[in-house]
Amino acid sequence: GGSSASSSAPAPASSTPAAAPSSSAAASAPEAEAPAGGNSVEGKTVVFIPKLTGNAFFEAANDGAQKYAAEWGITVDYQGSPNAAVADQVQVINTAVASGADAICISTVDAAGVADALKAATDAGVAVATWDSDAQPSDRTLMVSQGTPEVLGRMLVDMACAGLEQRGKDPKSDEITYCWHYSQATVTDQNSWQVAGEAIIKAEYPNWTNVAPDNYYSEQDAEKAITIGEAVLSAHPEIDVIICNDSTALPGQLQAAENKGYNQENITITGFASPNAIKEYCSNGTLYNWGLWDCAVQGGMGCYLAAYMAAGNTVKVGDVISIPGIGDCEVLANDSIAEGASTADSNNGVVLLPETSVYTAENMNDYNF
Amino acid sequence: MSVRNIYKSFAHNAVLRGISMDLGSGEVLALIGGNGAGKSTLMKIIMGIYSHDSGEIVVNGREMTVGKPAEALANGVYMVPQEPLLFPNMTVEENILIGFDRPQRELHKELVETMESIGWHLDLGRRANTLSIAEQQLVELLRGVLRHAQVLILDEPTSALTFKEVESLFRCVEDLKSKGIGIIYITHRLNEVFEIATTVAIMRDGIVTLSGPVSNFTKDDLVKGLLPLDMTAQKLSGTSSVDYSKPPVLELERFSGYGFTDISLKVYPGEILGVAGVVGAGRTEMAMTIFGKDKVLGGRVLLDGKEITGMKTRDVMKAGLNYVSEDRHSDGLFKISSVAENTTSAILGEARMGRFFLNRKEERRVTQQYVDDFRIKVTGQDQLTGSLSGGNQQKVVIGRSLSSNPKLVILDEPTRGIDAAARADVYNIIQQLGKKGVSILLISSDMEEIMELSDRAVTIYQGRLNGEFTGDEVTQDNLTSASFGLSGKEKEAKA
Amino acid sequence: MNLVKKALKAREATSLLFLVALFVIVSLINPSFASSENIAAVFNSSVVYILIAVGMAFAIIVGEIDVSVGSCLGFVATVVGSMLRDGHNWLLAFVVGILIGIVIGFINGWGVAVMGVPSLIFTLGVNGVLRGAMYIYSGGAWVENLPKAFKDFSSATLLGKLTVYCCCAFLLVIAIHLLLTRTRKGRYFTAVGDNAGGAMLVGISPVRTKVTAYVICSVMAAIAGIIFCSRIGFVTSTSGNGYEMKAVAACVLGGISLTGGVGSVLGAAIGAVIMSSISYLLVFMGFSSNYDNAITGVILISIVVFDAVIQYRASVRSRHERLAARTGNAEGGAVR
Amino acid sequence: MKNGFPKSIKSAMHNWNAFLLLFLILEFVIFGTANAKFLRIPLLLSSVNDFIAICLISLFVTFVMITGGIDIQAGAIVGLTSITIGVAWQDFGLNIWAAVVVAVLLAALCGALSGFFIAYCRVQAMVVTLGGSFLYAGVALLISTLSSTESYQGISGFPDSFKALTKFKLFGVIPSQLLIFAAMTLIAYLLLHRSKYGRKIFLVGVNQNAAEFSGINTRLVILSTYVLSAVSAAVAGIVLTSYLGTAKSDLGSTLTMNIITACVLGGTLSTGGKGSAVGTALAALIIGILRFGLPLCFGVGTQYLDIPIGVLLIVVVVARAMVQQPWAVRLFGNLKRNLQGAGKQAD
Ligand SMILES: Nc1ncnc2c1ncn2[C@@H]1O[C@H](COP(=O)(O)OP(=O)(O)OP(=O)(O)O)[C@@H](O)[C@H]1O
Ligand SMILES: Nc1ncnc2c1ncn2[C@@H]1O[C@H](COP(=O)(O)OP(=O)(O)OP(=O)(O)O)[C@@H](O)[C@H]1O
Ligand SMILES: [Mg+2]
Ligand SMILES: [Mg+2]
Repeated sequence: GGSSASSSAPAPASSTPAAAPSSSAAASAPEAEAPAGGNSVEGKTVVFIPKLTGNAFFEAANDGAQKYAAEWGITVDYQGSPNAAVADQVQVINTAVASGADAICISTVDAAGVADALKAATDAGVAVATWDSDAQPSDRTLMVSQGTPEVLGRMLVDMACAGLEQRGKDPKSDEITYCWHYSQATVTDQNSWQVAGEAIIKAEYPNWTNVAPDNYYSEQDAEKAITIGEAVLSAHPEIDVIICNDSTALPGQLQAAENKGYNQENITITGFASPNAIKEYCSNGTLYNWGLWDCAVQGGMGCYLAAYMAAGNTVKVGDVISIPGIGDCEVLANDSIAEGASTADSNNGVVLLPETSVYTAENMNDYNF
Repeated sequence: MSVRNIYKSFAHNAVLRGISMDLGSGEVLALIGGNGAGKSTLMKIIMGIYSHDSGEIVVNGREMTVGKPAEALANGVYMVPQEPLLFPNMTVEENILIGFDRPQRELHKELVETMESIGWHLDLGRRANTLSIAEQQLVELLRGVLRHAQVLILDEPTSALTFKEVESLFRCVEDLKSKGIGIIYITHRLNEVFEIATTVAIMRDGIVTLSGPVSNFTKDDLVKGLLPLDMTAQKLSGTSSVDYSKPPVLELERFSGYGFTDISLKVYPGEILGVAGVVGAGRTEMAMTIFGKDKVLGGRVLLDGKEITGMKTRDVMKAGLNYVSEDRHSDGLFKISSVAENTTSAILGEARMGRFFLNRKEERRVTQQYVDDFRIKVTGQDQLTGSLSGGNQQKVVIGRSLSSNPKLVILDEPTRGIDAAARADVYNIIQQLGKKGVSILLISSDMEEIMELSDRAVTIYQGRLNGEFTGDEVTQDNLTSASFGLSGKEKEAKA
Repeated sequence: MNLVKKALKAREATSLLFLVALFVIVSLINPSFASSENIAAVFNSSVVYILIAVGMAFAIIVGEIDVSVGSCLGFVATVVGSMLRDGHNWLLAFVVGILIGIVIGFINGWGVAVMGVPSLIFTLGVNGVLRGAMYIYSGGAWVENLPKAFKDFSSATLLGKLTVYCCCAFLLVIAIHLLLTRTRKGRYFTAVGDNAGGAMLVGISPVRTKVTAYVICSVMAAIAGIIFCSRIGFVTSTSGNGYEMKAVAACVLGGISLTGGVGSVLGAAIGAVIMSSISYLLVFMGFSSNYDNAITGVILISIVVFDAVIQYRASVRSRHERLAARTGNAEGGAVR
Repeated sequence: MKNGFPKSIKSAMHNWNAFLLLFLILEFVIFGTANAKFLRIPLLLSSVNDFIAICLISLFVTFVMITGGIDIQAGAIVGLTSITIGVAWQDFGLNIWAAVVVAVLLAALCGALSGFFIAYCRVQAMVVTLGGSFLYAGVALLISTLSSTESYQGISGFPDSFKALTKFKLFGVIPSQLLIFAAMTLIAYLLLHRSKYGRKIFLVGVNQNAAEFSGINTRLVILSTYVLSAVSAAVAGIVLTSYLGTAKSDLGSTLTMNIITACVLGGTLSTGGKGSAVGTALAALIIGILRFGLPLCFGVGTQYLDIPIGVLLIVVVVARAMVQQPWAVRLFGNLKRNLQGAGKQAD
C-alpha cells in the first residue's frame, strides 16, 4: 500500500503539516483527501520515545522500529531519558517538537503528565501516536496497543496456572500461595497489570492466598532483584507462584530461585521479559513459561502509524491500514482498550497488536530479541 | 647546608628576594625578623614543602631538587613547623612515629627514653585533637628530636611554651649542638638568641639584612636591625589608675567547672587583670566556661552585678563580655573572608548593622575604625584575613571582639607568635582599652607580658587560684613561683 | 581482657552492634529469620556492596570522595560481560576489566590530586561520562547470555553456606585492614586524610597517596563489576546506578568520617552489610512494601544520629574526665 | 601545597560569574549558528519549563553547600510536595491553595528535621539527607496510598486557577516559570549577598567555631538553610505539578545529581564558605540550555546527554585548576614576556 509512487510528487500543502507548522491542526484537516493506499510515509521523521532508555523491552522495540524504518524509508529517531520520569519525558517531547520532527510515537510514563506537551505538539503540527503505554485518547491519534491491562493481567494469571498445572497442581482447587515482584509502586503499566491480574485471581481463584498484598519491589536494580528474590524465598519457602511483571525482576527472581535450589518442579515463576533474557533459565528448568508481546513489531507499527498520520492520511474507526512487512490492521474505537473512552470522528483510535506470545522451552528459540 | 639566592613569590607578592645563608654542623643559627619577613617561607622551601622560583639549596654538598619533602628528609633535614601540623585523629605516639623506617618497637623505646631524659610527660595514647597548642608543640619537638636530623629547623618552638619547658628545650638543643647537628632557630624572643644561638641572621622584607656570630651583636643592635626604619621602640606609658571603690565589672564567686575549681576574683572597671599560670593550669577552660562554652559545675559569674552564669555564648556577649581565644586559627579567624567581614562578624546581631539588609556603610566605617586605630596592615578592607601576617590577624580578631563595645574582654594569649612590632601595637591597644574603661582579663603564659601590662595579677595553679599580686608585687619572680605552685600555700594565705 | 575492652571501644564495634541489633529486631518480629541460612544470605548478597564500600573507604579516608564508582562498576560489568558473552578468554576479560578500573582510578586521581579539582565535582563529571560511555558501548541493550559456568561460580559455597565470593571478600577486607593498620605505608592513607600538610612534612606525598587511593577505589569497583556479572548473569544498562551513594552511606555507617582521616575498611564492610541487608530484612519484617523506603530512611538516619550523639557524648565525657583529673590530682606534673 | 590566596574572593567570584556568563553566551552563539530554530524566542523561553526545577532548587542548595553541607533530599521533597497537593486537594477536599500551603509547610518540616539532625546532632549532612531522600520519598508514597487514585497514577484534573500558575505568559512570550525563576534568583541573591542572614551563612561555612565565638547561632543558621532548600524544592514541586497537570510521588526523583552539578559549576565550594546565587543561577541555565540545545542543534540523543555534561564539568574545572597551577602562571607569564620581546624585536 504505502509503496505508491506518489512520494516523489510534492504533496498538497495542507496535507504536510510538518512543512508548514504554522497552519495548526492541519493534520486533522478534513479536506485532506487520501489516495487509496494513503500518502506515502517515505521521508518522514518519527521521534520514537520510550518510557526509559536502557531497558531491554524498549531497546528491543527500538531495534525493531529501526529495522522496519530502513525498509519504509522513514527516519526513526530514538530519544528518551534513562529515567522513567514524566518531567524528563515532557522535555524529550518538547525537544522533539522543537527539532521539527514530523511525528512522535511515544510510550508515556504518565498520561496526565504529558497531556499538555502532547497537545502542544499536535498544535505545532506534529502527529502524535502512542504505543505500549497510552496517553489520554484525545491527546493522540492512534495507539498501538498490546492489549488492555485486563488482557495482560489475564495473560500473567494464565501463565501462572499453566506453570502450576505442569507440576501437577490444580489452580482451581489446591491451596496456592503467591506474590508479585516487580519494579516499583509508582510505575504505571506494571501496576495496572498487577491490579488487573489481582482482580482476576480474587474473582476466579479464591483458593489462592497472596503472601504480600503490597507486593515486593526491586526498583529495576538487578542486584536488589536477586536479594529480594532470595529473601522472598527464605521468608516463604513454601510459596507456589511468583509473578514478576518486570523485565529486571524476572531474571533476578529466577537467579535467586536457582541459587536456592528451586526449579519449575517446586515453584512457578513467570512474568514478562524479552525471550533472550530468560531462555537460559528455561533451558535449565528453572521456569516453565513467560511471556511478552512482540515489541519489535509494536515499535515498528507505532512508528509507521505515526508517520502515516504525519503524511496527512485520514483514518476513522473501521478503516484498515496495511503496513508493509507487517500486515493489515484495523482501527478500533478507543473504548476497546479503555472502558468508556470516546473516540473522535476521525484520526483517533486504537490498533491492536496481532498477538502476544507465551514462551516455553518449545518455542523460545523462534524469537531473537 | 647552604642556600644560595633563593627567590620566591606568591602570585605577585615577592616574599623572598635573594636569600643566602650557611649553616655549619654544631651551629645554632638564630633567624629573627618581623611577622611576614619570610622566615617560615624560607624554611618551608628548604624542607621542600614550597618550591622556590630560583636559587639553590645544597645539603652535604648535594643540590636538592625542588619541592620534594621526601628528599629533604632523606638528606637529614627536618623542620618543626610554626603552626603544629599534627594528625588530629592519630594518637600522640602515632604522630611522632609516622614516616620512620625503623621498627616500631625500637622507636617506641627510644621515644620513651627521650621523654624521660628531657622530662616531658605526655600520654602517648591520647588523640592529638585533644591536645592544647602547647602540647601539640611538644609533640612536634619530640618528633624533631627523634628524627636524628643533620639539620633541624625549629620555627618558633617556644611561642606557646612556658619557662620550664623552654628550659628543657634549651638543654635539648645544647645536647644536639654538641652532637654536631646544625640547627636553625626562629624566634621573636631576643633573649633566647643570646642564650642558645651561635650565629644570628635578621630577615626583613625577604632579604637578610644582618648576620654574623652572636658575639658581634648586642640586644640593641638586633632591635635596631629588626624595627622598620621609621619606627623607634615605643616606651609604654605608665600604668593607669584604677578606681577600686567602684563595683567590680566581673565577679567570679567560687566558680568551678571542668579543669578548674573554686575560683573567686574581681575585675574592676578599666582594670587589666593578668592571669598567669603554666600551660594546662586551666585558665583557658575557665575563660571558655565563663563564655558559655562548657558546663558550669558550681559558683556564680556576675557581670556588672548581673548574673551570667551558664548563659549561652550569644547572651554572654550581649551582656557585655567578649573573649579572644588562644587558638586564632580554629576559633578566631574566618580565613577566606575579608577583613571587613571578620571585623563585623560579632555585631551582626546589632541594629546598626541593618535590620535585615546589611548596612555596608556601617560595616566599612567600623572596619576602617579598627584598621586605623590598630594600624592593621591591609591592602584594603576586601583583603582576605588568611593572607595577613600573624600579628595583623591577631589585631583583626581583637578588633572584632571590641566592635561589640564590651564591658570586659578576656584576652587569651593575645601575643602568641607575633613579632615585636606587632606585639607593641597589641600592648598599646590593650592599654588604651584600659584607659577607655574597658576591663581586661589578660591570660598569658608570658610573665613579662603580665608584668608589663597588668594592674593586678592572679596566678592559677592546677585549676585553683593560688596567688594574687598587686602593684609592685607583680614581679616575674613572684608570678613564676606561684605559677609552679612553689610557694602556693603562703601566697594563698596572703591573698 | 584489655584486648576485649579495646575491641569494644573501637568504632567498628558500634557498627557491628547495630548490625546485630538489626538482626535481633527482625528475628523478634519474624522468628523464621533467625537461621544461619538467612544470615549467610545477607552476607552473600552484600559482596558487591562490600567491595565498592571498601574502595570508597580509601577515597574518603584520604579526605576526598569518589561518586563515579557506580558507573565504574556498570562500565566494567558491561565490558567484561560482553567479552565473556562473545566467547573471549575469561582471564583476558578480567584483566581488561581491572585495567579499566586502573585507568579510571588514575584519571580521578589525576584530576583530584594533581590538578586539585574538588573531588565531588570531578568524579561527578567522570560519573556522567562513564554512564554515557557504557550506554554507547552496549548500544543501550542488555548484555545477556553470559557463560553458564561463570554464572554458576557465584553460587559455589565454601564455608557452610557462604559463597566463595563472600569468603574471598572477607579475606580481602581483613587483609586490607591489616595492611592499613599494621604496615608503615598503610598509615599513610589515614595520615593524608587527617592532615595533608602534616603528611608532607614527614615525607609522605599526598598526591601519590591520593592517586593510589583512587586507583584502589576504582579497582575495587571493577572487581565488584566482575562479580556483579557473575552473580546476576546479565548486565542492564542501568547497572550500578546510585551505588555510589550507597557506598558513601555504608562508609559513614561504618564510622568513617567524610572529613577524612578517620575510619577503617572493616567499618566500611560492616556498613555495607547493613546497607544491603536492609532490603533483605524488610521482606521478613512483613510490612507493606509501601513502607520500604520510609523504613530504610528511618534506619539510616537513626543509626547515624544515634552514633553521632554517642560519639559526641563520649568525647565530651573523656575531655571532662581528663580535666577533672587535672584539678583533682594536685601532685600531677604540669603537662599532662 | 596551597596556591596563594587570591587577592579577594569577591573578585575571583566575579571573574567566575563573568566566565559563566560568557559561556552561556557562547552556548547561544554556537547553538544559534548550528540551528536557527534554537533562537526562536518562544521556543527558547518555553524550554525553561523543562529545567526550572533544577534552577529553583540549586539556588537554595547553594545556601546549604556554603555552610559546608550538602542536600541530596531535595528531589524527594519535590515528589512529596506534589503528591501532598494532589491528595490534600482531591481526597481531603481542601482548596487547592490551601493544599499548596499544607505541602509547603510539610516540606519545610522535612527540611527542618534533617537540618536539626545535621546542625544539632552533628551528623554528616550527606548521610542524613541520603536517609532523608529515602524517608521523604517513602512518606510521599505512603501519602499517595491515602488517595483513592492508585499511587502509580498521577492525580490530575487540577482547577484552572492552579494550572494558570504556569500557563501565564507575560507579554504573551515570557512564561511565568521564568518569572518565578527570576524572582527566586533575586530573593536568593538578596538573602545571600545583601542580608545579615546571608553573611552569617558565609561565616558559618568559613569557620563554624569562629562564628560560634562571634555569637552567631550557627546551628540555627545551618538548620535554616535546609528549611530554605526544602521550601525551594516545594516551590519546584508546585511549579512542576501545575505545569505537568499531574501530582505524582516520584516527580523529582531524578534531579539530585543535576542540582549538585549546578551548584558546583556555579562556583560553590563543596567544603563551604564560598558560593554565589548568581553563579548557581547561571550554571543551572548553562546546564539547562545544554540539555536543550545539544539534542536540538547537534542531534545528540537525550540518553547520551550525561556525556557532554560530564565532559563540560571536567573540562571547566580542570581548566580552572590549570590556570591556577604555578607552572601555568609561569607559562603565561613567559608567554607574555616572549610576546612582548618578540614585539620589541619586530620593532
Ligand atoms: N601560601 C601563601 N600564599 C600567599 N602568601 C603567603 C603564603 N604563605 C606566606 N605568604 C606570605 O608570605 C609572607 C611571608 O610569610 P612567612 O610565614 O614566611 O613569614 P614569617 O617570617 O614566618 O612570619 P612570622 O614571624 O609571623 O611567622 C607573608 O606576607 C605572607 O602573607
Ligand atoms: N579533649 C579536648 N577536646 C577539645 N579541646 C580540648 C581538649 N582538651 C583541651 N582542649 C582545649 O585545648 C585548649 C588548651 O587547654 P589546656 O588544657 O592545654 O590548657 P589551658 O587550660 O588552656 O591552660 P592555660 O592555663 O595555659 O590556658 C583549650 O582551648 C581547651 O579547651
Ligand atoms: Mg613564621
Ligand atoms: Mg590556655
